[in-house]
Amino acid sequence: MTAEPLLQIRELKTYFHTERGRVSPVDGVSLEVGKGEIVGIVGESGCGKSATAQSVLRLFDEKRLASYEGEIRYGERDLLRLTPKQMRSVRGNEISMIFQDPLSSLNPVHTIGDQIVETLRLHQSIGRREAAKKAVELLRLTGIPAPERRAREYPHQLSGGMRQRVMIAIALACQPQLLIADEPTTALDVTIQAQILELIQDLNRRLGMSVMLITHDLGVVAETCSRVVVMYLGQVVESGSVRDLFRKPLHPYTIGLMRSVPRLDGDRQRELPAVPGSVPPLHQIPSGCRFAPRCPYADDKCRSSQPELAALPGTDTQVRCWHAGRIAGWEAAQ
Amino acid sequence: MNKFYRHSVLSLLIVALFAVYGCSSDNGSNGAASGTSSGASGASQAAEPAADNLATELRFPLAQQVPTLDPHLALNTNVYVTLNIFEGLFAFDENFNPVPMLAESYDLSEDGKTYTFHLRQGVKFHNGKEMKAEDVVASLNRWKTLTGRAQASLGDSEFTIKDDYTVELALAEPRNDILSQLSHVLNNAAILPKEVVEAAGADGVTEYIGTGPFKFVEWKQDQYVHLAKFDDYRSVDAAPSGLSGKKEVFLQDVIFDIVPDSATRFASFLAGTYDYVDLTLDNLPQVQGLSDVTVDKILGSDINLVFNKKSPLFSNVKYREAVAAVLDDDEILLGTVSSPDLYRLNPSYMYPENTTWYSEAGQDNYNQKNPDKAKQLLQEAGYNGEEVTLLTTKELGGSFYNATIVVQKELEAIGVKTKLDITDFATLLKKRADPNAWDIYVGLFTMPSTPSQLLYLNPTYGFADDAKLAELNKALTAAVTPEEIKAANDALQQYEWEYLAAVKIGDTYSQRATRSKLTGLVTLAGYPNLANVKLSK
Amino acid sequence: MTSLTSLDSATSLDAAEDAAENSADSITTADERSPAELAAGRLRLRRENRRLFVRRFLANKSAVIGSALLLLVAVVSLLAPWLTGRDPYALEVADRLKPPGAEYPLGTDNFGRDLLTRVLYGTRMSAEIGFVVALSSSLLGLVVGLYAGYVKWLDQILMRVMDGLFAFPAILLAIAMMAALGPSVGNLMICLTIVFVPSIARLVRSSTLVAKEQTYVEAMHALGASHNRIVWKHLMPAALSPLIVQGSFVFAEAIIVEAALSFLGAGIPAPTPSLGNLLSDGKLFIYNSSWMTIFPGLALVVVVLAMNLFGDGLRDLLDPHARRAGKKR
Amino acid sequence: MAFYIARRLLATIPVLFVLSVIVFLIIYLIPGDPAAVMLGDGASPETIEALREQMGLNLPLLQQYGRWIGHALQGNLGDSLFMRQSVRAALAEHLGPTLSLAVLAELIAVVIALPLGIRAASRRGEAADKALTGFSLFGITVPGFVLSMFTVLLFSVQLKWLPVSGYKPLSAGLWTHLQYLILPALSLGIVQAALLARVVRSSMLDVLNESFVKTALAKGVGERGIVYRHVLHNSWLPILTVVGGSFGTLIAGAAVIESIFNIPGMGQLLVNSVQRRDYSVIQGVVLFVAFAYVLVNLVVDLLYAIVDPRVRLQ
Repeated sequence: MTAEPLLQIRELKTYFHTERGRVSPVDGVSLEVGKGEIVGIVGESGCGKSATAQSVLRLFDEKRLASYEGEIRYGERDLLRLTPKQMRSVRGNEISMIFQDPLSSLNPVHTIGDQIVETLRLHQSIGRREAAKKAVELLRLTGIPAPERRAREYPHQLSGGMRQRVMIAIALACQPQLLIADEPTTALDVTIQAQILELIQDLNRRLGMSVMLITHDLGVVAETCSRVVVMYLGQVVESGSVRDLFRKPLHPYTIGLMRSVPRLDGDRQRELPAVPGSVPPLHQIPSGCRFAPRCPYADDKCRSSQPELAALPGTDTQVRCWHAGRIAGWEAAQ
Repeated sequence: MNKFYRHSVLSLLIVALFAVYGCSSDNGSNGAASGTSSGASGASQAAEPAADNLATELRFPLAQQVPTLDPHLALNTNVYVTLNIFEGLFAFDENFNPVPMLAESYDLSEDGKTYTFHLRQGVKFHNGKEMKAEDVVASLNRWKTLTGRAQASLGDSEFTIKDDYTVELALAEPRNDILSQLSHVLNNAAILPKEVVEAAGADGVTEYIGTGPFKFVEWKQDQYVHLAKFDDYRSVDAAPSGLSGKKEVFLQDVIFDIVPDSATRFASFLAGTYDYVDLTLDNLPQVQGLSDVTVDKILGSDINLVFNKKSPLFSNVKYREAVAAVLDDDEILLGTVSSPDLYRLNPSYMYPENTTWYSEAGQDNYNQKNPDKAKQLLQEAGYNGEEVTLLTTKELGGSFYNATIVVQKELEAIGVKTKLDITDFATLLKKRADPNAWDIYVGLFTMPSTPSQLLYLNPTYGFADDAKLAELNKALTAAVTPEEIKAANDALQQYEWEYLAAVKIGDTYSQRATRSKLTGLVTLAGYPNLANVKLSK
Repeated sequence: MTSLTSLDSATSLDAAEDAAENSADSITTADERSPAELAAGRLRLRRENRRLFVRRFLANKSAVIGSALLLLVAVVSLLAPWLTGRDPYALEVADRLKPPGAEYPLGTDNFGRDLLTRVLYGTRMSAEIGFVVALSSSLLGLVVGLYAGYVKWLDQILMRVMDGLFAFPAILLAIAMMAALGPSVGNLMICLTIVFVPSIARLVRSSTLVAKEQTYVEAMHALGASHNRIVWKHLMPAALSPLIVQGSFVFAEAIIVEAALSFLGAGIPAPTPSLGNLLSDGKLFIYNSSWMTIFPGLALVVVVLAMNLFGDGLRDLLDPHARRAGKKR
Repeated sequence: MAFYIARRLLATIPVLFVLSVIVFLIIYLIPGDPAAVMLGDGASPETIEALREQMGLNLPLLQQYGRWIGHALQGNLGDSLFMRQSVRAALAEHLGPTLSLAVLAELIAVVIALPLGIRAASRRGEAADKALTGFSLFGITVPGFVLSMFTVLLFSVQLKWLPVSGYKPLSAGLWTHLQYLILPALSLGIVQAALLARVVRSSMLDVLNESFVKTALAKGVGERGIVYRHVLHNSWLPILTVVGGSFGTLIAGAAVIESIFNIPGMGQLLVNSVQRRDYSVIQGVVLFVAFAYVLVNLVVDLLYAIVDPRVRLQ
């Protein structure tokens, strides 16, 4: 781990109490985000990556729906033990978050300027006029043209890309140390996607702000992240540097994911390989290794007992698979 | 642009709202009707100090809307008001005897055909003008044309001026009910100034100027009528009795509130807004316990079952006799007023209290309660299931409806097919005037002062057109001496019980509560005379 | 511990649940299985959905109580003539204003008629009015709403007429119709239907406008479906669930309006018992013979409550994104 | 924007025209006529006929309507036989009480419904939510006129705090004016509060599911800020619609309460006029109520534009 750790999640479990009993979309997740680092979290939808992200800021309703276990160490504090008031002072101030759908993530009846001023005045004692000026600066920082006019307009008057920039401006209002981006580009078309990712990387470089980037798009991870965590069914199955994972993925799921990415120089005639089957529902979790039912190399051991997430000797990558070392060889053999 | 847009719309709305709200509420208080007397000063002069601790304002509840305040057109509740504003040449004492009021005296010619009325002098109208013969003649001739009963009695004879203070009435043939006609409460023969009478259109006078103890101040339609003391009222110096005699005014202002809902009237009485209220059977126990409240019974309307003598069935007297035979008056009256001490049986079409016109003739046809005889009569008449339509309304307190459905039950009991036609009051008036819209109508009637004024005896009401009945009726009005009157009256009532234009069912009482601090209130047939009334604080 | 938002439909949860629902038939790729297996799978799915619907129904308190009360009202209305075997019109003036006792379980009115029988008949009459008015105004409102929502130029005309009717005071309509066409239950039902059609029509119109914009409607056009087919096969179902819910509230509202009209003398023609009539008759005897007001009042509350509870329950059940409320233990 | 208002007002002309025709037809159908009611059953047929002649009731229906519409277009709604004044003056006089009653009742409704609805939505499933369901069922089930029977008994008769019935215009002093309106407004307001509270709750619950609420939470906004600044601001549209609708019904539909509390409002004027067949006033009231209703809807639409920037006044 080169960077000094900013956020350390240890054995985080998030429980949802639904009509059909208790489920845990996040089932013992451990990962770290270092200062100034961009960490990607990948996995099919439903694997708990977004639930993990939202658990960091405890955005779920803890009165009627959710409860947490484990530890989220941020600096010296464990976010799970903070009082609601303390938690509020962290949100948007030290850790901010941006979401997937810019269209519905902004309050339609407030102007863009007001929504930024709100964050500023929440965490800093700053006059209304001065906050408004700072808001315009933030809009300029995120590359929005004619920020003075835009500040007075409403969300429905802006394009999708523009709105995502506003979300980022809101997130940056109090220079947070960590930005959690929950699939920030999924709802945008490719050209805008690139601009937003570039903006995030630029802000990471210039402000030294760490970023936890949640996405299901391996291409995005390759371009922007330094480390990546692969999640499956509420658990981390592999994590390591982007270079290692892309060059030599160890966990069969990661391998499957990598292979299903269409390559420019790929052979067009052959059918694009896909990971067979789909993520089982949360209340039908298979015994043993959770990926076993879809894993081509699964044997009795895999189906009976669950492997631990452990560093594979000789590599910096952590993987949760009994046959991690050997799988690379088998692959080569085919 | 955007924010400015929002603020401009907001401010425009607020301004509009206030404009609408402002203009509507402040003109809510100005008086609607004209009619404040031009002569006398609007508000009464500086109120002279109350004798002892007398209150100056009395609020009096009315049960129904007041359609008009024109005395010649006034019926039921509006009479409560007009009686205290206007006066006629004569007025009833407590025994319904006509007593001179605006007329000092009168002479009757030998042949009983010509009345000469001598007017009191120096009597002032509310507008300060002195009452003269021209006013009396103009008023009474207008009264004659507007009122059905007056036309039936006076025909086309006219009132004429003899001199400033003498008026003459020449009749075609002698009539003994003239004075009663001039005193009767409904469509009262009130005297108004000549110019007010002449200015009146078909919808009634527009200025309410009379000679009574109270003068008109303001009428807010459907809300209240405000009367005030008429300071230079010239009272007769006879002893007060009924609506006649001496009238002294101790109140400065009288406000008749129009409160149609009986529960609301009663609750206001309990809350102290009113000191006099009509009672329903249900309210009774709540006031009986109160020390400062006296409850008494006053004679109200009588109930008669009127036949439509032009209807296919009831043009045949046999069917009328059959219905008369089956009626059980106790059950009908009990069903109507729900308490045995709120009605009384009475075979006569007049009240016993009206001694001159009360008669027992024909009473064996009354309250027969004989279903078998009725069935037999029906058979003789050849009844085979034709439907009898009972016309009624739930308005006017619901008593009409109550009586009708008990009659319905009794008719159904002997196999008569009935149909109930319940409409609102306005439709009832229309249908009752239409010969082929109904068969039987059970109604409550304000007791007139003479048989000639009984509505159901003349053609406009139930279409009675029988030569003998008309002849007996005329003979009754021509009778002069008490003996002649008694004989003619007995003959008419005896024949009425045979001809059966209508079947008398019984008389009803109504109950009222009066707080002890309200004294001197006299009523005649339920209509209040507010003169001589004192209200302590 | 933030305590506020009920974020029970958090994105991840939805995804998981949706996966659960169609997990039954996606274990093996579709084409490999025989039609019999497919049919069995579909049957199992339908049975499971029905079980799920029943479980949700039972979990929804207001729906359960509502339908229980509704059942009671229906039974009472149907069996009214046989429950007491007495004629609601038979008057026995000697027995007037008797308090509830052995002979007359709920006492008698001022004509000595048995109040229990009249309340039963009254409930039946009011339930009948509510039902017929709710049904006819729903049907009429559906037709008007659908076509107003679907056909642009019709929209203006129909909606202006609806505005007119909406603003028309029900009282005038009732008194006028009663006076003009003669007082009868039928006329009152027509009058009440006219009063409620506009509100239903507006509801259906708004749901049609929304549904019309959906892409599947454009797809229908593309496939050459006729206008009527689109309106009745596709747009109408979208309006059904709000319509049924609004219909139940119209049922309750109609009964209250009838009661108000009886107070003004324009309701069901006497002596036919209806809850409105009984209430306004009782008003004159409220202090000493309060049973004449209390029992019809109770009956009115039960019937109206039943319909409102049923309506509430229905709305939650039929509402697509009904709160799948979590029960934190 | 002024153009929009003008267009909307012009659009009411056809509605009012259709209404006036319907009312004239109904008047033609209702038996009984004002002359008989005015003169009573004691009057002779000739006098009744004379009055009908003076009122022009014997003219053919079409001519009567033609005469009426002719006057109406110049703003003269005719005179009332019973009210002894022009229809316009009668309407203005009866508007005050109805407006005061409607405003006060609506105020009561909003003051009760808003806080209750907001708490029920933000504390779903807890006490406030259960209280709301109970109260809203009570409000819808117990009709206003039954409620008024008991409130009068308690506050006017027993406690003597408030007058039983009657009305004093605003010019008689605010407190006296309000004294007469509290009980009737309460009887009307509680029913409207019940309806409104449910809408507030359901519209807020819908907004709570929007993702910008999660953004607000992620920004560190407290519960109060989220409920009032974010959720409530976005729930105004359905709330305003219901408030507009209920204000409309309060103007037209308070006849029963007005007759029980003897308040000279539009409802009472209408009932009295129908009972005594005062045709010109019936026509005037119906048109006025319809126009008032359209006005209320217009105000609601304008408020939409203020409350929600996305709403454009085309």
